[in-house]
Amino acid sequence: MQFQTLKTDVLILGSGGAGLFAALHASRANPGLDITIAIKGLLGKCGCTRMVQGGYNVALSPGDSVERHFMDTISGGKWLPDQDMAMRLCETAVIRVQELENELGCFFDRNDDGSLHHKAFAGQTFDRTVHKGDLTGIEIISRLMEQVRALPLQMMEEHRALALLPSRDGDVLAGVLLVDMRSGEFRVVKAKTVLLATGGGPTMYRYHTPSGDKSMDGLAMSLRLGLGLRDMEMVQFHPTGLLAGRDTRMTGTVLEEGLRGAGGYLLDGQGERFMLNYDAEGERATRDIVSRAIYAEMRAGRTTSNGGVYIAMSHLGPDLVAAKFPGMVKRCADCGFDLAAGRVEVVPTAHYFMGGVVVTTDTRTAMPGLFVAGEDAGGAHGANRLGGNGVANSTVFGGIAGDEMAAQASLQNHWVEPDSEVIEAAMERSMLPFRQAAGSINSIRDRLLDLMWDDVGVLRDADGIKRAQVEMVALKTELQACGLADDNRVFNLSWHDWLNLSSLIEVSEVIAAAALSRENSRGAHYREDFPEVGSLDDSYFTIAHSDPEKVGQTVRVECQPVEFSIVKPGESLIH
Amino acid sequence: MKAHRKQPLYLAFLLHRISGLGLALFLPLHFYVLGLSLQGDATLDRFLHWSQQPLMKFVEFGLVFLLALHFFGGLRLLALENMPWSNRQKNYAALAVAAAFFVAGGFLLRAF
Amino acid sequence: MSDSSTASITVHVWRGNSEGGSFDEFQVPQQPSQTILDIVTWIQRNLDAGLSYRFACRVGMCGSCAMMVNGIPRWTCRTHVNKVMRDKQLTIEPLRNLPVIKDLACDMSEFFAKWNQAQGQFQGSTTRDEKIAPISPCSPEREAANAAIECINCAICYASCDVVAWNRDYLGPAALNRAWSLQNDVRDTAGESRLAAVAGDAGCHRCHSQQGCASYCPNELNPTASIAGLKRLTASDFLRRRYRSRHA
Amino acid sequence: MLEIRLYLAQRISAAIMAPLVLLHLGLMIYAIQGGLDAGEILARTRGSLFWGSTYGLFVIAVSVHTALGLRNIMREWLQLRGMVLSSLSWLFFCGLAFAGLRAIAGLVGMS
Ligand SMILES: Cc1cc2nc3c(=O)[nH]c(=O)nc-3n(C[C@H](O)[C@H](O)[C@H](O)COP(=O)(O)OP(=O)(O)OC[C@H]3O[C@@H](n4cnc5c(N)ncnc54)[C@H](O)[C@@H]3O)c2cc1C
Ligand code: HEM
Ligand code: SF4
Ligand code: F3S
Ligand code: FES
Repeated sequence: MQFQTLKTDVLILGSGGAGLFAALHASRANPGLDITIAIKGLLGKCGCTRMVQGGYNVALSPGDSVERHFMDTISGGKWLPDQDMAMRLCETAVIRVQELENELGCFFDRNDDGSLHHKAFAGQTFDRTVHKGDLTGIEIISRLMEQVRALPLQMMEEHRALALLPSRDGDVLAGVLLVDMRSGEFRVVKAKTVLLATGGGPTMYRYHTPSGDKSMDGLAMSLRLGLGLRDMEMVQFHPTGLLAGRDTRMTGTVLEEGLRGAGGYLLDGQGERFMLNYDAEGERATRDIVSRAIYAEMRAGRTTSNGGVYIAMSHLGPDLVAAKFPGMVKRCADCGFDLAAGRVEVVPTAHYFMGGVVVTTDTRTAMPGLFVAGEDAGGAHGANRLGGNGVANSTVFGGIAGDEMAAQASLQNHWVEPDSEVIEAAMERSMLPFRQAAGSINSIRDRLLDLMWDDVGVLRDADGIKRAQVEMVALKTELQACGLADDNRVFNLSWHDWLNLSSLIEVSEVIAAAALSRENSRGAHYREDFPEVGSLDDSYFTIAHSDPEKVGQTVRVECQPVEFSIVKPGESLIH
Repeated sequence: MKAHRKQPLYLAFLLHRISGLGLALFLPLHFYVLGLSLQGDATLDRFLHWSQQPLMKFVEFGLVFLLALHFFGGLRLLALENMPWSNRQKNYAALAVAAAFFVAGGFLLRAF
Repeated sequence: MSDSSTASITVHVWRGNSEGGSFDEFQVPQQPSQTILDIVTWIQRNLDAGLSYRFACRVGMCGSCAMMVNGIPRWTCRTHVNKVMRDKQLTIEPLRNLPVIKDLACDMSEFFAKWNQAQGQFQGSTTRDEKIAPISPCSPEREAANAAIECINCAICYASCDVVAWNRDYLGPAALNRAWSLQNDVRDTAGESRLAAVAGDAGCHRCHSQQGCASYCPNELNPTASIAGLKRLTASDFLRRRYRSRHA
Repeated sequence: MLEIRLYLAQRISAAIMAPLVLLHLGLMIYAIQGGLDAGEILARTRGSLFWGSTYGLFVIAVSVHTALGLRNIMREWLQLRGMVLSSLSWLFFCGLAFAGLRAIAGLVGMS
């Protein structure tokens, strides 16, 4: 098959916080470098960094400290985070927020005296979340985007990465195979260094929050390259996603945390409050507890017409609600719901993926030449991510990756030839649907989403997970045989739906295997057959390998003890 | 008209432009008529007499209307550009049209 | 497919590419919660797999999904069908004033090139190693900067503006709105050259206050007011310079 | 900087005209109501420096304003650019100014 070949010093995949920061840092570190950024959508206009609402955790407030931020991150992550990564995150966040303000022009909300405003966010012992109203992500990504768009770099917008290409001997990363979504043509970009920043995104669940372009491509590509992925069982659910029916893309999108914090009620299908049956904190309990409670209500059948529960705010006074949550009220109104005075159906929704590629604190991987940052990288959050640590993670490590890649690419004066067999195989694989008779991709998608939601979701047990594993093998085979109704490769969304689904199934298999292997309940992972947390001192994390080429259950999961390199359970850095 | 143009403030722009264009076309004529006075009072008088006809009255009404429309619309634009923003642009646009009718109507009535 | 959907909507969708195109007609079942983006998705998933369009966040944050709906530019992910449907009919076209890639997806390159041309990026004087400047949120400059800041670069204003259509070089409401926000940012140091950039042949003076931008901006921003601000700023700056050069 | 100059010229000329238009309209009403004929009008304007300079200013302002307004329209609706555009704008300006000043000369009687 035909493809065009290009060359670059630094290749960045993705334009979220991680990708854009990497571009900026690499270019500042060495303006002479040839930098290319390839994105599945338009630069800065896709991915989840834009969707950040709550804000950015940083220890900048008087009285707060990096150590305290670190301790909150570790205990929030149930002692599973890689402590060196978590520390680097908390330390560098300070510089990054100053960089965002002073160099890029972000303006975060201020107190009346002009100092930065820090708001409270769940799971933290100090008010440390800086924000711009409840649209923090738009401010961060817009400022980043306009800076990066002014740089003299190669933009490959609407280019989807299909495969990471090793050298012939498999020792180093040589480049990436992409498809130009606008023309359907293949491109191989040979690069001295590559950053994977495609941002995870658990969109294989019936209800999910991330943007539509995210489909775990980065992790699927890493698996094929033979890299180990850690914490793959850790999928964070947000308790209140909008529920508006199956055929609307609004379903699953986040209704903000603050609604419960302000005193909103959760009601079952009969209009009864139920949270107090689960936790003394009621609706104000943490994300995981509320998600599990709602899920349990749903499973018991006490649901609304669409199969969720209600959030009700009207008892606080519709005018007050409208004044306090204008964005949410408007968003609901645009969708046809009255949040201020009525009830809105909600459901837990898959929000963030803690798992990812095993990396060092300077974003290197086991494959020389490949760097990973942002939601694609595992380790910083362990079993649970604190609200506000997600965007911190992507911007901090994206910047670090940019510095590291620039340094490495500046020293290297040759390119490595990618393995042509891998290129051929990857093109062949992606062209598969054009060689099959048209099939029903919708039904495969629906079944995957339901399967993951029902059996590998908020509450899990061995039987369910095993059931899901069997079904997933079938889905995979069906997808291979499912062709497309339109064979024009130009801007063919249905083709990309197929490719998305392929990545999602491959990663779902790994999530299921990791979930089955962890026989305890930590953070986001809850096993009904193993509800205990397990010994903190013996904390371990999972590492999964898989060969998606093979049919059947091909995932291998190992456990590795957490290295308490900075603090041990029972200890604290704060005295 | 294309749907995105069916919006009061676009219509205000269009009215302003068309009235300006109308005035610009009329102006040379106006100067020509005045210039007739150069040739002597009689010609001018003949013209002024001719312009007393009802049809010409109507044309005159139209001209005054255009001028008033453009005048008030122009004041609105000068205010919009040079004064602190007011959210009542639609009201001002409507006001400009109403005032133009008023002035031109007044002119027409008195002139009969 | 939901069986509660008895009624169906007749949807006319523009199909084609940069060389031209025409309308296709589809029947889509109506649902209680349904946005224009859902209509387009339904067609692509169930009726015509080849339909091209763009979206990402699906909640009005990324500005990728704008299209002309019954002739008016809108964010389709946040536009409920009931709000715009007339007689069970909808017409959906690609955004105006931008080159079409295919069907409902446009090429936004020129929109962002103009953002650059208007110097729509911050230039500060302090670095990441310095403390964040204390700035009162209630100062008039900050209020002006904030009023214009929440732009999601959806190009809806750009599509609504006839000056853009008549004058391909015109920087357009979004880029100028961004420039105005930056001019009011007391931390920014590029004010002078930005002012020159927005005062050029394609700059703020081309605006005729048509106000489609302000009427249709989904985030209720007011580019007209921002552009008026730039007109004042460029004019007073110009007069001041002339005065100075005379009396130097 | 050309655009700023033209913009300012158009807005300033508009601002100058605003009171003059009121004055002119007022005079017309007065003239019509009073049933003044050409002779009576001319009798009042002949030799008046005041009327001469007031209307002179009016004519210059209206010529500038209109030529620049038409320039915008020609540019946007007729897609004219460059030399053609500026020549036509100058032509409008000169034509209007000439015709207007000539008319005033007639009124004031300076011919
Ligand atoms: C609704 C919502 C609210 C959130 N709120 C907060 C919050 O308040 N605080 C917080 O800290 N975190 C929050 N998060 C999490 C936060 O958004 C993420 O942690 C973070 O933005 C991830 O950044 P990233 O750069 O890794 O990925 P993203 O920003 O998601 O970017 C991924 C990029 O990769 C591209 N891409 C994907 N696949 C490919 C491919 N195959 N080829 C090429 N490019 C590809 C995408 O198009 C995109 O440009 C929220 C997330 C969501 C969804
Ligand atoms: C009486 C006072 C007047 C005022 C306050 C005024 C004001 C204005 C303003 C502010 C504009 C700019 C509109 C824009 O660019 O969007 C304008 C345009 C214009 N004016 Fe006037 N004007 C006046 C009188 C006149 C007269 C007497 C004429 C013609 C004889 C005229 C002809 C025009 C034309 C042709 C335009 C261009 C319209 C456009 O670009 O849309 N104006 N006027
Ligand atoms: S100003 Fe409004 S309409 Fe224009 S791009 Fe920004 S958000 Fe969209
Ligand atoms: S629509 Fe266009 S003309 Fe000006 S006010 Fe807005 S930019
Ligand atoms: S899809 Fe992001 S704004 Fe509509």
